[in-house]
Amino acid sequence: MKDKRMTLKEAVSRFVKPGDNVGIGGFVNIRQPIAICHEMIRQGFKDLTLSFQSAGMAPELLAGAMMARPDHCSIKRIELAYWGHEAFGLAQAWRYLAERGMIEFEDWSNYNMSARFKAGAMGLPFIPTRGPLAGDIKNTSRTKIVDCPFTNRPIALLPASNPNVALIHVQAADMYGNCIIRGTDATCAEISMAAAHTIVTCEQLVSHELLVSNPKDIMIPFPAVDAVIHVPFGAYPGACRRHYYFNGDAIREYLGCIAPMVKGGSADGLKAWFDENIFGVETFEDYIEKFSTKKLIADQLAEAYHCERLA
Amino acid sequence: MKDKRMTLKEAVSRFVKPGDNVGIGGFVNIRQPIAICHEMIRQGFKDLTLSFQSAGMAPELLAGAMMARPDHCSIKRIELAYWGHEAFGLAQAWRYLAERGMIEFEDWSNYNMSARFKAGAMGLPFIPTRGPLAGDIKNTSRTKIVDCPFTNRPIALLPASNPNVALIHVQAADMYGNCIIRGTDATCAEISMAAAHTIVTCEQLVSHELLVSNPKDIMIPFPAVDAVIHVPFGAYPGACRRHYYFNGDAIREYLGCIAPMVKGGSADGLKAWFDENIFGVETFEDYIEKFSTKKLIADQLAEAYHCERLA
Amino acid sequence: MTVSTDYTAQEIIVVAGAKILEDNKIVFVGTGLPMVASLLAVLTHAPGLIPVFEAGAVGPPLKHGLPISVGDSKTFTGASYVKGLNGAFELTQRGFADFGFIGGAEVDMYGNLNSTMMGDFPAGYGKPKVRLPGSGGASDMAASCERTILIVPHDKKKFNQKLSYVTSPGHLDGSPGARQKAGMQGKGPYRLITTRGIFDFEEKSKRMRILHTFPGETVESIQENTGFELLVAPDVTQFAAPTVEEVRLIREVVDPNGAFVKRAAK
Amino acid sequence: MTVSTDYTAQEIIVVAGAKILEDNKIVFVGTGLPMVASLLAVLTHAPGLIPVFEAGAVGPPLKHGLPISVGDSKTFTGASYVKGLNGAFELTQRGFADFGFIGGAEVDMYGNLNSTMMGDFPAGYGKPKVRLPGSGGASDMAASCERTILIVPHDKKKFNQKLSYVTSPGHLDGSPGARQKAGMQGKGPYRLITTRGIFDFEEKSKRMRILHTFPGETVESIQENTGFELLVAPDVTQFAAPTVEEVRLIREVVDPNGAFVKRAAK
Repeated sequence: MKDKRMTLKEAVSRFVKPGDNVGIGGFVNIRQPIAICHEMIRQGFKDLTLSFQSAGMAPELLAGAMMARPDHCSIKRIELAYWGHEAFGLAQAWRYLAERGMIEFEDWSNYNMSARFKAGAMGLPFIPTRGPLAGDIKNTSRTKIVDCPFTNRPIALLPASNPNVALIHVQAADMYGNCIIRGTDATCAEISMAAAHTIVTCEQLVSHELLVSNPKDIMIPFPAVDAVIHVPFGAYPGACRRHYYFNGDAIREYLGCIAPMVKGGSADGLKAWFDENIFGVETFEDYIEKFSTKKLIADQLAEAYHCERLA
Repeated sequence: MKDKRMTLKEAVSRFVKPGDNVGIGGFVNIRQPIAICHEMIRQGFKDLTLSFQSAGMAPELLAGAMMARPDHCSIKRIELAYWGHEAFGLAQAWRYLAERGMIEFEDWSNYNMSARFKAGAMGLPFIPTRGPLAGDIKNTSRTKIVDCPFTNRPIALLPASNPNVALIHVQAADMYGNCIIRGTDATCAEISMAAAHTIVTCEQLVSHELLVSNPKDIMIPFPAVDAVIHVPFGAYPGACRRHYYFNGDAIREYLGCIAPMVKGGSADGLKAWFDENIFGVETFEDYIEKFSTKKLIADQLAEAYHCERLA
Repeated sequence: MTVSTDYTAQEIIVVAGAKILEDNKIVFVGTGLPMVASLLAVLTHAPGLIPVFEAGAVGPPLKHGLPISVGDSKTFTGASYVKGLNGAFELTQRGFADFGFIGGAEVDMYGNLNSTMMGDFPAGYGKPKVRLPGSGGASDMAASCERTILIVPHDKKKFNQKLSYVTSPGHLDGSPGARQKAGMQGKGPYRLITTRGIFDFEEKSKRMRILHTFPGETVESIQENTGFELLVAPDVTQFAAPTVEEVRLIREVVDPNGAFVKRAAK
Repeated sequence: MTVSTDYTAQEIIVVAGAKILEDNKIVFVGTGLPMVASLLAVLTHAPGLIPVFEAGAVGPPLKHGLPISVGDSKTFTGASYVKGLNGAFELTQRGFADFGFIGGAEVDMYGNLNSTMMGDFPAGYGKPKVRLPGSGGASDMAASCERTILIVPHDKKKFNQKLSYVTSPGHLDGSPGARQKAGMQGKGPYRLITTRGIFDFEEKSKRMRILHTFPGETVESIQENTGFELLVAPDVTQFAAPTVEEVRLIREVVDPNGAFVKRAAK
């Protein structure tokens, strides 16, 4: 096992390449790799494919960057089940890019995408599922419907998803890349194991001995991980179990910068948001610094309450 | 969720039927459902199919019962990867029954059987794996080799295994059948979810609130379970993480009762073993009572030492 | 049991949804109004309801109130099983979910749902008129739950003979055994709740059928707002308006922040 | 580094096996002598060895000594990852295991292994002459690890042109790309350790080739005890006898109870 600690800047520049298929961890606005996306936007990216089941702010930031600075950031294709923000509203960038025909996309379901990552993680070329046997997903995706050779009943085969790089935020990791996830695992283990490279940010970077004190807590094993970076609040303003609940105001504020563009409005508000929050700062820590301490503490306490946990 | 507590006698008589395919949990002599097998032998069974990846004492007891009392106990078929006892020796009953052509069997590998249970647990008719692509397992089993429709490379398809009843021993359960497993999960979750019915014995039967205090510890969820029985030492003389290490002497002593029969010797020693330890007692608790307290405590302490756990 | 006089369209949907849920059943709950209805059911007649959320939680007691995401931390505390998405969907594909409870933007007479796109299909798939969020877990629930309960806002433009996109298959073309022939499991759409009433799907034809009209609606007014011919149950009744207590529960206990149940403008 | 004069055949296998293991590699360890050799390697030149056990443990420090089962509690304490069998094998199928370390009862010149049955095949499959335990995880390791290391007791009756049953495929029929054509991954058998020497598989023909003879053996004596023609490496050397210290480690530290390394009768 080797020491995989590095800066976020170094990790992104080493492992995210033009044209990459990027697997995004988390679920909607839970444990999304927000800090990694900020750094990708600062460095710029080209012709990416984004792969995820249900996502919120991570693609919203990457796509917003493409809308604000198309010279600097571009997404070519998206393979997804859902892009939105549940209680916080629709994905404005999704509407903008799709309705203008600016990106390719392939619709799947949450289980379809999760199973595709799982197949990739298992080293298999495909996985059978029942999901897309009827309806139009099978018509707009690479699904193949075959007759099961054992039962002779129809079953859908989905191609594995093996991203070039996985972006994952977790609660705790050691320097070798062993990771503990609290609350939903989402499909983070599957995406990490399926991907050629994995960048992990973590709320806590702890000793190997502490991390493995209950080995069954480890959801992503070290061989699947290439870079480990300690980034507290790395999924903010989304939520991260045991650490902080959603900052819905910040999510809505960002969505509010994109919304006018869906109806043909200018990119000025969005550009200003990026200039202030991403291009205008050196690191994600500087972005977090912009929030009031009161609000950060309130979001931490709300989460502690939901988890029924004493500190 | 409903209360699924009952006696072992009741559980076996309700859920194990003649001709059933019986899925056996644990791995070799770790967390095997020994107490359930004792009760099955006391009640008698007919024409069973046994399905497991690697097993030791559980099938050795069931098959030994068939050798000692063929009128009372019979196994028709075995689907397996490995039957033996690792450091404690070969499976004598396996040699006896197979070399005399007394049972049907289908050889698979550990991953093949685990994946077959997984397919059953996922509600799928089959699962692809790479395991049996070459060699003779594909020739002596129901494996189908097909060309992957996405890569055009050969891949093996294995039929799901959905036992009629699963026999599972776990560290802790609540009355609804939610189960915590420590150490290896083996394929217990998969077997339980694949099976039509599941009988669970547990070292500790605890309140629902305590059991779910860390929901991620739960490996088998209540909908997969039909009967919950509190049986301390339920996997003995095999090992159960956090509770007791192997009693190798007891395993070797039992194997020693069967070994002469492989070479044509009499069944007297084996019959005497069953008369003393199973037919001659009312419950598994009476069998455990035959061990010296000193030995039981030593096996508990050895396990606590391996787990690095204070009581 | 005083009847409320100022309930909203979303509030009667929530009350209707809650009442359809049966106690002690396993319900795979989609995001939005299904979450609100499920929590209301738990707090009223179905304390033993077992919700499943697609991010992975099975059977949480929901003691901390309404989750605002199906992956919300509130769904995990005290849950009986927590894995990730594959865990929840594998359990459902195995057949453990009695109900799937899902929303959609467009529905046809066989209970097929669209939550993907509005526009010309297939030609306009790559550049739709309106791009919706996508299936999420809805199409998986539709394919594998024993029965599904659907919620769709009732609007003539959204109740169509032909959908822009079939995201979550219901009774397909209504032909006998269509779901089983396609390889799916479960009996398909069981109830549809709209802003105008409650519907089932007639057993033989699998066509949408009015069961209950909401206050202020009639069979005729509902038919007028539907883009295909509805069947009418022999014994259509009016669904009672929410009580003051139900509305209070929704506003003060279930969704006090209006996360999903939007407040009427003052 | 005094040379031992009373080591057993199993002890030299263990020493040879340990020496072949490279530090910091991920080794999928089968039950029996591979476990003993792996622990000896950890205690000597390969403290960073990362063992994987098929019951589910990845990377345990093995601080409590030799596991007597690959599902032993000793494999879990301090491990970096613990799921069940599917977890361990999926990780291996994904290509994360550098080596698979397995034993067998019979081997052919291409490193194919049998641990299923001795007798007439296929006619006698249902009633074999000798029924062996079965594949366990060996055939999975053989199909998916990057390379495999094999241990087989060297006996003319067990080194055969044709196996009774191919449990764990090696280089198959030795034809170019045979493994890849069959759909397997990894380079197949890398080393074979027997009671008489150490072998590799010649790169072009994939045929078994003598690399090192154990003390007391010659190329000729080994060939005499082999049921097919062996290739001979250009620079065959004698493998050094275990040292007194190595034998002490095996007897006193690694396997003090003789769980797998049987003591010579006094």
